[in-house]
Amino acid sequence: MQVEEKEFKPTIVAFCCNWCSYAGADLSGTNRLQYPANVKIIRIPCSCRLNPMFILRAFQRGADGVILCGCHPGDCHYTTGNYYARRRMTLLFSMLDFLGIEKERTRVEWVSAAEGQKFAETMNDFVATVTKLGENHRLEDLRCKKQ
Amino acid sequence: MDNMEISKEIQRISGVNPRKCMRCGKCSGTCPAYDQMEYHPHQFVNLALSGKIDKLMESKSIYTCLSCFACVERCPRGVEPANIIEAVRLWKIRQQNQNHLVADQIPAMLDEEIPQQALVSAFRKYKK
Amino acid sequence: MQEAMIARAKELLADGSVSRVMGWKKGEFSYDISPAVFENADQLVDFVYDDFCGANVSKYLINESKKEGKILAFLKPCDSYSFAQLLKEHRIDREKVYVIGIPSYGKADINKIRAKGIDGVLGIKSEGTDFIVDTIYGEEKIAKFEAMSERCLTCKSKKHVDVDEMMGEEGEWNAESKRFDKVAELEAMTPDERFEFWRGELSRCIRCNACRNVCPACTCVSCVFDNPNSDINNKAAASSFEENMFHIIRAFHVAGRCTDCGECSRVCPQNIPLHLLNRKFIKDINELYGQYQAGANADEKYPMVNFTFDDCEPGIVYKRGGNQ
Amino acid sequence: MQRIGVFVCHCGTNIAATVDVKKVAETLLQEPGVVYATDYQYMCSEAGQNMIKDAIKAQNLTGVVICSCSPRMHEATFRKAVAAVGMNPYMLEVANIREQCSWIHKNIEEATEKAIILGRAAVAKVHLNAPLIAGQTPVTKRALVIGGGIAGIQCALDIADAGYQVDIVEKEPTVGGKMTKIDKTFPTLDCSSCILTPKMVDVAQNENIKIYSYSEVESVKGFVGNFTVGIKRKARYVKEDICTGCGLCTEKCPQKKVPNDYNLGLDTKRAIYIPFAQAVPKVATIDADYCTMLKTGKCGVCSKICTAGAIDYTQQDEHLEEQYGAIVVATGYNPIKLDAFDEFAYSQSPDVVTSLEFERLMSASGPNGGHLVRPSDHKEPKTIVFVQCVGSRSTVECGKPYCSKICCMYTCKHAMLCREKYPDTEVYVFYIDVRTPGKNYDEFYRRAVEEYDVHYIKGMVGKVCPEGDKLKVQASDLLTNEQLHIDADMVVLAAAIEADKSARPLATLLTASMDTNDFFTEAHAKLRPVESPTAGVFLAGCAQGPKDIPETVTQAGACASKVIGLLAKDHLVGNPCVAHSDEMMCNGCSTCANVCPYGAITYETKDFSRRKDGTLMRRVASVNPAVCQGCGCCTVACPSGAMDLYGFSTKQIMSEVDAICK
Repeated sequence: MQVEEKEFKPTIVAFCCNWCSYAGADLSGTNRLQYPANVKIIRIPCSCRLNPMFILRAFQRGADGVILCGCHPGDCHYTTGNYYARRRMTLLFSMLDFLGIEKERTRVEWVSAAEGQKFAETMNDFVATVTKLGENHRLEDLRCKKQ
Repeated sequence: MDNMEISKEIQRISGVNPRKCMRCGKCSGTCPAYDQMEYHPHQFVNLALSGKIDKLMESKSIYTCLSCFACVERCPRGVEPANIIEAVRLWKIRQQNQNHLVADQIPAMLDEEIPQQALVSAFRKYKK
Repeated sequence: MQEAMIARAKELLADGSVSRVMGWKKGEFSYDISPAVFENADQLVDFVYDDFCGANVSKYLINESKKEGKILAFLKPCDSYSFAQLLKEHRIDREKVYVIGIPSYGKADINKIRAKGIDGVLGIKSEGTDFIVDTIYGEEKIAKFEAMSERCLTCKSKKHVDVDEMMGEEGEWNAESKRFDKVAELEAMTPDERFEFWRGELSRCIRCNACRNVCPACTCVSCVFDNPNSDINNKAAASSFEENMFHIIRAFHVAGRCTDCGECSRVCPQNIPLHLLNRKFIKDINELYGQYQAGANADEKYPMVNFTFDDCEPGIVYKRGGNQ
Repeated sequence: MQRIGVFVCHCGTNIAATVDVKKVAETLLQEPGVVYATDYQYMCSEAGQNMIKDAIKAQNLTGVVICSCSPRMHEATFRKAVAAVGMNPYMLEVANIREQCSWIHKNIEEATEKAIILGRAAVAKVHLNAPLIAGQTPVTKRALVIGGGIAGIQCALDIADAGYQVDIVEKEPTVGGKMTKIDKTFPTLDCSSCILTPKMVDVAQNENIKIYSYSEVESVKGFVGNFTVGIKRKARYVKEDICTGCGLCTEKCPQKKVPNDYNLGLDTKRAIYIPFAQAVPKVATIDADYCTMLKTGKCGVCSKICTAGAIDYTQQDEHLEEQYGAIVVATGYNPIKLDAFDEFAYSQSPDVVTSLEFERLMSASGPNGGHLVRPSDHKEPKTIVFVQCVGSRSTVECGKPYCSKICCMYTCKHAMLCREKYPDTEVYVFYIDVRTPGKNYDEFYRRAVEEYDVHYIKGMVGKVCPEGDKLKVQASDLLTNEQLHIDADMVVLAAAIEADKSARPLATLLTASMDTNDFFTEAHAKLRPVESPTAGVFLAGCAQGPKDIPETVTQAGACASKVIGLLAKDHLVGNPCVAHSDEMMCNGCSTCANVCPYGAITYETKDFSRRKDGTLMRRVASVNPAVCQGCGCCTVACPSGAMDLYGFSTKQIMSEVDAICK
């Protein structure tokens, strides 16, 4: 009997701000630039809408990587949103690292509405990184009693 | 070390970032020893940036600089040209260990009159 | 000290400048001390202030300052930081509180005393570098550095902020405090070691909410974990989101507001070093955004509601800290 | 439970070629709450839209999910369609299965699976959607222009032209601003007053424009379309409506030693004064700091002499409140103080002047009637040295890090005028770079060099020493690599310009954001350059950043058209996807207000008393939906989760996350 070897396909959640990165993602589609299908995008109004709870929830429900894309600093549609997002994510990622979660599973990239190319490249790179790390278990069961 | 590396080292020692210079020339406009110099304050910065630091090293200009710090005081970008000169002078001094005291030679040259303190400080200064 | 405090409290009650007193009283055991409000001079017989009085009373002042009349509060240095932070968040009506700053030279940790085999504790007093513990078996002497709680050993400040009056001597900010050493030690481990460390610690959590209830930064009228609109108030399964992420979210919510009073770890019945999570945030904030002490400055914006145009990028996390 | 309809679009073959649309529709029909699912060639076509409308009616749908192209493309189209049959437009969600799925994937199986997941996330979100109704607020059809310089004047004239009322608040006794002080304008060299004065007269005579001169804004409440502004009219001790502007008092006032601001203190005026002949309004003003009557109660000359009886020593500051729909900030600039630049001897020698002072010395309305003489001894200067970038492009403390933009051109103008009027004068200009982008600007600069023989020297002046009646100038010439020593008669410093000091407190009143240099920031640096991020606040002139007259006028015009666009509306329809606070959970800690870029959050102390607990007053946040733009920053800052965002609620996003990670 042949054992079916299943290739690991990570689940990636990408949060994109409505004004720059979501449009950048659309542009990479318009230009037919490929990136893996396991990236699923959630539209949020601004990177500052990203509550750390969303990231933790995604990991807890089985995501293997979470990426936030927003306007470049200085270009935020709401002028200052991404500056706050930047601080929040820096501290959150540092904390996750502190808890022993692989830091490569989380990422922030600034992608403008014109950077379709960058969006696709970023996603390809991120998927490759997370694929290498393998499945995420740590955030799923950080507090689970030891067996 | 090649010139570029030495330039980098000079930047490190002096703490001067020559890229901040916007080439206004105010440093040379303000320099009281300008006419006695082969290279002028704005050129110090440029030489440190372009890696042609050897020219400055060999020039007497580094000893004509009065270290009055007028250029440092007036530079609108906070570049501090005089600090480069300070660093180059220091560099020259550090290079001198090549032709200065080697411990083995000391006994033969030793003059009983030399205070011990002077010897110790000479070693400190020229050893590496 | 205790007698002087009671005397001063009586004075203030008598002349009508305050109508209540916030302090501490004994519980079932002498080391089992809890914050208490005394309504009149007679009740002050129960007032106690000794080396077991580690509890931070600032949180109680939120509700107390909403009541009629002024309350007298005795604040230790760390309580005063929490108090000032709460003022900054408009949680306490400053007009309704009369603050007397009292020095604190380090409080005893009953667990450490017990670990030394000292039992049947009846009371404690300070004598130079030692604690003299009164027990049913007689007096025992124990060196302070062996019996003092961790947060006091790494005390950040013996100086108060915002007091109306000082009793005893005002102290200094302690720049030499080693409070981040343990965080640094963890940072130096490999991610696997860190993960094992935290898993070992956090798996003991019984979700009793003691840390949340005692924390002077966790003062929400209603916690996000009790908020039906947050979609995380799942009380059922042990593997629920809330169960797993509680401590990360709690630490994040108090980031920049936590004064590092250490109450969370003091009250944890499972002895989880929860303060390390908060200290990690404080350490990161200090290193990335400049030195900041919550509560120290009434006008300063706290780091999570502030930014500079050239803040570091989140990618800095890949480069710094941690062993990889 | 919602009744959700799912509509999957083929987009010709754009989607259908890589996504099995039938399978997507079939699978999504199995989702809880989905009662109808179908697919169609072109959902956005009229037939497609009718299909949606019919299904809503036939199936009694309460929510709709469209799996199609990006919501940035057709969300508005579909919202309109569902609204046409009575469904709330915010009960619709679009799953992006074209740009973010079919176009980027080749494998049909993968793409179909992803499309299903995206559809599932949209369905999960629609379950939590609630009907949203965009708020409407009326618009007060009147604009306020703060600052009566050329920016304010132009903007007010353009708005008034469109038939709307405009009030100008100017802190000086007259409108006109800096341009009144300028002699000639580059690059045409026409007389500044000659082109400005007619505009000032227009402003005075326009029925739609009201000028509050010698006044300041002291409070701003409200939001776009509905501002209430408190204006302080400073006491000028002259009844504005009675004074005829005859000027007799300004000649008879015995207090002659008042520094004349109009000439930047280069000469003096009387304690009662009209700034200059063309002032608007042409009304006298008493300088209370110098008036003997106001200080000692003994004088009253002006009152005796005024036949109209306009003088009123008992006048008090007046405080008004007015309603406006839009506010234009045109607070302008000032040259920086040069006291910290010792090397240029500005405070040591009267013959070292700033460019604006030089402008007055050259002007026919200036202290010397336009005859250029040195302030110290009134001799004609024979050698003049101009120094550019004094304090501009400087990262040290006393300077400004930005380029002041106008200095290159006005210095060129000054140099040219000197050479033209006094050909025997030697003129040196020390420059770092000569920046002349602008129509006919570089030609103008070349003329100065080539035709007027102005000595342009690449280098900077290091120091200026007054010695005898000369100014010893020591400078570098970087091109010849030598140090120059010039004996000058006058030195003119092109001082950096900075935002007016009144701008910072005004920004606080308006909750408009500013950069670190105290210039107002625009809503978008490229695409919304005349709007402030605070809705209803617009920017004109140097308040936003250094600019010259043509640019200022252009910007003021653009600003006016934005204001007109706002005032032309009877109602403002808001974006319903705004933040809202649950006051039962709110701590009143101000964290949300601290991160709100729009100042949309205010606090009030509310009574939460319940019988059993006695009185309980709590400070709680409330969001003004007309001001909130819906970024959601506050929702994350809020520790208790009291703050949430309509349309992108915490629960909705969580449900999308769950649907995707399942």
